[in-house]
Amino acid sequence: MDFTLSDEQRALQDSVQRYVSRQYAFESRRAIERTAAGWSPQVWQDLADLGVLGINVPQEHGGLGYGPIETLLVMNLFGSCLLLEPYAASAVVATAVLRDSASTHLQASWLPRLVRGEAVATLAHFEPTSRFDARQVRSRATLANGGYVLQGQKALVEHAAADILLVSARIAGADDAQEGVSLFVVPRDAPGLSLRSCRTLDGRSAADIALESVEVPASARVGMDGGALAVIERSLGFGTAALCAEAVGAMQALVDATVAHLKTRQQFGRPIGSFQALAHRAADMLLELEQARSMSFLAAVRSMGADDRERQRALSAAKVITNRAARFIGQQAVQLHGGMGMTDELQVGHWFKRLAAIEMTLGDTDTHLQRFAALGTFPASVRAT
Amino acid sequence: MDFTLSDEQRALQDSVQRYVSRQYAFESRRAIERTAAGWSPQVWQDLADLGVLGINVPQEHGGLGYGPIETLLVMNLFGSCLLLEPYAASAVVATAVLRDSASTHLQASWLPRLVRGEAVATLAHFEPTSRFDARQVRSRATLANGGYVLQGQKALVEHAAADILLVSARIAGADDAQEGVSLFVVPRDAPGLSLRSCRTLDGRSAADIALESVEVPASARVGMDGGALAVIERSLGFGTAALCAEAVGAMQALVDATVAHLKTRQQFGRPIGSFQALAHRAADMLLELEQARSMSFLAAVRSMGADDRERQRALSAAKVITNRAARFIGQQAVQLHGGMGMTDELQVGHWFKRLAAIEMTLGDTDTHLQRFAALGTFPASVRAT
Amino acid sequence: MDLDFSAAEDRFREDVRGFVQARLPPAVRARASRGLSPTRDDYLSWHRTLQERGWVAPGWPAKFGGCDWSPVQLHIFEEEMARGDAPLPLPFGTKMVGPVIMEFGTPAQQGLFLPRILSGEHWWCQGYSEPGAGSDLASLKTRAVREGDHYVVDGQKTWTTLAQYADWIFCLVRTDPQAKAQRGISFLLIDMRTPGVSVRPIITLDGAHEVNEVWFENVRVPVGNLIGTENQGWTYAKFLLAHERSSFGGVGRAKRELERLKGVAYSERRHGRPLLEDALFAAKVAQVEIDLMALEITNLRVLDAARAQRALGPEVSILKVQGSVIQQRISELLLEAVGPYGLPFVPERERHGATAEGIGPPHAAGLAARYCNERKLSIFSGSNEIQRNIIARMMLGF
Amino acid sequence: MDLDFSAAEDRFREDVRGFVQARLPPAVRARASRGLSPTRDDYLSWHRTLQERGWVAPGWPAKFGGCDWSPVQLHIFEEEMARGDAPLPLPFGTKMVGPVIMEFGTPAQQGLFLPRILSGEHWWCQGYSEPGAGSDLASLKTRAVREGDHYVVDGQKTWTTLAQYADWIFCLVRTDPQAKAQRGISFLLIDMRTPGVSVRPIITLDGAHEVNEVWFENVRVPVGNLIGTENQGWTYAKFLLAHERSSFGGVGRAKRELERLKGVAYSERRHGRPLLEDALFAAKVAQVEIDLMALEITNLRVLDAARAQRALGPEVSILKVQGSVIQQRISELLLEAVGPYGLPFVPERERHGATAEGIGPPHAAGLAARYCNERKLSIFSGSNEIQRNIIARMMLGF
Repeated sequence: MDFTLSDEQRALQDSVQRYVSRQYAFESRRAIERTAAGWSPQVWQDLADLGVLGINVPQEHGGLGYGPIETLLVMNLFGSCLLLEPYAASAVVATAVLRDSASTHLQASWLPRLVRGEAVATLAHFEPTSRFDARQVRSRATLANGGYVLQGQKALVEHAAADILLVSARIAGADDAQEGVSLFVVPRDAPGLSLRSCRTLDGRSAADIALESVEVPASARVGMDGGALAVIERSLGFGTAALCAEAVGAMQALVDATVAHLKTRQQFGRPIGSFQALAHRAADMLLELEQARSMSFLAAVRSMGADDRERQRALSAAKVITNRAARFIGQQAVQLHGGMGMTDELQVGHWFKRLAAIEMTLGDTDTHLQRFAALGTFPASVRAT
Repeated sequence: MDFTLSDEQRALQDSVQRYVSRQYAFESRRAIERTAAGWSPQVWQDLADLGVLGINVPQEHGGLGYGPIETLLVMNLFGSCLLLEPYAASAVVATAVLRDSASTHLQASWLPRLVRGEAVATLAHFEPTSRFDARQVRSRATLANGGYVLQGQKALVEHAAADILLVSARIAGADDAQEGVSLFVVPRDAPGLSLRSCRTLDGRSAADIALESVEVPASARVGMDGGALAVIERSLGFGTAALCAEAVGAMQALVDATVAHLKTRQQFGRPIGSFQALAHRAADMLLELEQARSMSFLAAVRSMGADDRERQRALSAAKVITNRAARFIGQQAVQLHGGMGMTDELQVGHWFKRLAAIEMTLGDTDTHLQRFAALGTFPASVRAT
Repeated sequence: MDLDFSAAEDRFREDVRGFVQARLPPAVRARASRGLSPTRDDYLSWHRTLQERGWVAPGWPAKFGGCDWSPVQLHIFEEEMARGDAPLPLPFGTKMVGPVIMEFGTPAQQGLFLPRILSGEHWWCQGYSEPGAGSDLASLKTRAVREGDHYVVDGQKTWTTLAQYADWIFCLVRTDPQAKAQRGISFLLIDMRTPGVSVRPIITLDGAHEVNEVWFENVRVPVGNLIGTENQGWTYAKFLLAHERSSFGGVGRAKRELERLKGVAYSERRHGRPLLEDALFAAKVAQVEIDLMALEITNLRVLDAARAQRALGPEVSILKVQGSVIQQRISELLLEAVGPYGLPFVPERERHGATAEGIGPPHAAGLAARYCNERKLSIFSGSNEIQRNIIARMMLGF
Repeated sequence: MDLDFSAAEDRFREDVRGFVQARLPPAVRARASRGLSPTRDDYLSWHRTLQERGWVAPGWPAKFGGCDWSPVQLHIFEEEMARGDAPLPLPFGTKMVGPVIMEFGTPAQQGLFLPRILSGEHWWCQGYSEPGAGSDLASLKTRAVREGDHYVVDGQKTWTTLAQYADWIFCLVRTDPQAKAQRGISFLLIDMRTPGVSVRPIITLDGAHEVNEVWFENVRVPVGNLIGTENQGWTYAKFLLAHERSSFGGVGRAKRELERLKGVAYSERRHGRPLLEDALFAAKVAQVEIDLMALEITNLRVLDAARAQRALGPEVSILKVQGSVIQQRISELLLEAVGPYGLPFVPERERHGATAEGIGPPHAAGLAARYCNERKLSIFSGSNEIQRNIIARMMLGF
């Protein structure tokens, strides 16, 4: 039982902290958001130079060989500065998929490039009808000419402008069968692959993807044929933990901004923080934040666990707590800022929107609450009999 | 659309108000609660003399021929004084059953005696396994010697010390079939009928009842053989509306007591009501109270309605709002009274307990929320197609 | 006690419903059903249609061009307008400055302004809030200095809804800088085309341009545009506040949105079944529907009491709090209903011209923006915290 | 960062669990599993059993008879005690007055009192609250006037937990009536058998006799029973408050009650299926279980920080608020789980002797009383409103 950080972890935290406070102030972020691409390749390169793109990559492929705890530390900071670049999509989820199941050849081709910032990867797994259920895969992969032909649709793929997409498709089984899903590395410009892009609530980009007879070689397959769902689910778990940590960073920023506002804003001749109902609201925000922070630790640690049930329960619990805290803190921060909280001009509304987006990403509250309950232990009295 | 009361209604309200404020102050109630019986036949006689036992009885049987609105008015007052006597059980639910479905002979035998306070009646319908589902009836009635023999169990019958019990039992059908339930007037001292009594959370009494070969004549049957469930359900609806009105009376009393406490109790050199968080809590209590009051009106009016679906939806909606308000106001009244709110000495705790009991009576929140949803209208877009 | 509408009221409802169905342009209805706010032209054309029928300001006395309707009729009217996706006439002319001019204006002011509110010639906006004075109106700083036949106005108003379209603004201005708090404030009508008036958009977090800053720099306003007596503006402001609140609960609009929610939740699928049949989601929809039932009855109770007392009491603060909470709750559930397809985000101004809705099901478009936009409901027009102060003070005597 | 317990800590947990299983008398466990509070004899006999093992005050330094355990060990110890249905040693001696005597007492006081806390010879109670001073301790009125070698104490304390069994009471008394607020208060130890001390029961709304009024009428207390310096009592009281709070979250107890809740909800049937499988009820149980997971980790974080700083910070107020809310929530859900059989109500004093549980399933007995009783958790030891004041002031700087 130990919540302290190692010296290495502190050093990592400090270097990223210094970078984002210098380079990613709110106005810089606005400028990046306003570009057509909506993200900054320069920032991405800087992150590569800082080494953070290699946090989840083994040293043999040029990474730092770290894991979820270090990911949590940088995601805290990225939540606080509202990083637009696709860190969780590429450097956490897609990286984990390649690291944990790709062939040596694929790993050697892609992981070093991801670490150096030369390529961005994203997982294209969810589909228009899957809602939050990772098992729903209707896209199909058919063997042909020693390779595969992919057919189907992918939904709301984060940062679909990535260089490579990790596309899941079914080789066998019913639409929601656990077995029968394979995964392929597909270049974004592969013939037959088309995107419909949009901006999302939080200023990022996503795309629905159509796969029309997209041909991929057998060597592009990631992991066992038909057995990809396990590694996908596990990698999405790393993504969930990262998302919880990002939310904590954004919520901490909102609590800080709100407390500062309550102390400075005057109304009826006194700082509005001297009104007890508002001070208590701020106390409740802090309380929710601290519960979410606790669960972000649990999510990071358990995301590495070998016991699937315990891992999934912890991740679902963390997402439930995070989602609830995100909604409460987001809404109350806007509320306590009054009219100013409603404006695009203040960062408050942007944190609010990112938190709302996090609620809708990788499982909403009901989904995780029900998964947690379904994985629940029966009472000891029942277990005993 | 009119929320005003008629002169007659005002007069009824005034006379009962005068009576309870003179005769049913908290100390008088405590004395009644401490008696072995736990209720006062004298108070019951006084209520008969005031005419209120006849509110739901037609004039031809000596009653006032009023209905749910007048019932609401007196239940408000009974909630406020925490009346222990079984008004809703006898003068609302059991009375409605007899009035709406008993033979002329049974009506003439019993309704006038109920009105005059010479007899008390109660419905013995729910069973140990029925939870809040009125359709669950496992007790059986078998034809024998031109009459019936009853066998089974009844649960938590309110004021089972009544003179007559209206006992439901199944002549046919599965345990939860809508058809096949009959209803019988059974004297409390009928051979084979035994009680296990207890006090309830709110200082009242209830009993589980065992029916072991209880013989009743055919003339004791209330309504059509096998068709009693409809009138039982409808009468329980009148009871639900009455309960909502009683809760409003108790909640109003708690809001008044809490506001008075907040204005007088000093802490840190000022009345604690000057602390904004506490004043806002009181405002929220008032808000919940007014929503519950609105729904108690709706419940009373709709309980008479001919459209079953609309009637049940309104009653379930009213119970959901009432239960939530009862919990919030009850808990917050105790909380805002601090330690004193925890004592048996103050009436606050007794209102709190009665409200908690009301939550558990005639359907808890989840039961009614789910019934409401199940009776829900589909969206117009779906209805149209 | 009778909770049903009378036969006459039912007939009246049918009238209104039929009128909306017959006369609302399909394009306006289509925009509303896509969750878009009415455009300037939508407002104006519908205003003129209502004016033909004499229904622009039906709460006004007949002698000023109103219908003398009862509070219950007005309630039915607004409910049917919302139900039919018709733009609700903006309140600034008909419910705010209009009643003030009727009560406190000179015959000349009445003759000039009231007909033009009805005709739609004058689009009004409200100049109350200032950057330093959100809920605390008494601390406002915009000055008006008398110079001969004019007041010279300097200062800044903010959160001015749709000021970009407005012809006139009614303002609270400080005419006596020495006087404390509410004293020394006057109520002034200002032509937005007067030199020195400028409007700067405020973009809200949903990307919409709905509110504005209005700046006054050496703006010369004829003294004839003063309402009532100088330095008595607070009296008129309070009168206005009491009138503004008659539809505070937003019941009609909430009913419309609830219907939309059920439609979306019925067509969304979870594990192959309609989301509306998922136990948890169904319970949430049921709960908000029940809350709305209660609010509607409370609203009718308040209207019934107002009929007797000819004034709205502090109970409207209950309607405001509960109404905003319910509308916000529905907007949350709408967003929850579409799951991940709540993410795509197109600001309203870009959706107006678009032929397609971007990615995701069409019913999901705009839900995230709506959710963001509706956070304002518990902030503007007196935040819910201020409303709770009012309830505690006025109804509980704290 | 490591959220798992060390192998040594796991072994320690096994030790404690084995000890409780082996040594807790079955009758004591049976009463607890029926939801009854421990009797006086349950407390005392278990106290003696713990004392044999040296575990009465394991947080104390070894030189005073404690075990020098780490905060994590103390956490595990209390969790296992709760899990095994063992009575938790009352905090008044071991966690409140004991540490004060260790820190500020004279060697004579330490020699007299500390061994008797450990042996169980002295049952302590706490004399802080007064009728006029609930959360506002600074306004207390009980007076102590020096007369030669004695203080003469007059006044009244209230909400004194289990004073009916207590041998000694530690009190805050006013020794300087001129001094303002916290100044002029002293910390005094009083033998409950001194003439003039009387105890009057307060019956709480669940019918229990758990708290009392303690009256002092001309009570002569030797000056040797003063802790530290006259008029410096506030210093010692604050020290005590900081120590009292180490198990504020009640995690161990809440885990035990959650397990009970699942057992009850599994055996209750709704529409023929276990209530625990009903979607709405399952979601409520899941939510409180998740909240409890978060609280446990926050609690461990606070203990981890305390290990470094050797003191508990204001974060314990978060534990207090969230811990009370979770425990109250579990008691609500237990009552909901049994449906109408939550109604039967037998006060605890009548259940102790009874052979049967009255009507309804045995697991339902006492749930209503428990629900009522647990309302105290958000009131006593500093109400949740006071805790929020502390969070706002100490952690947010308001």
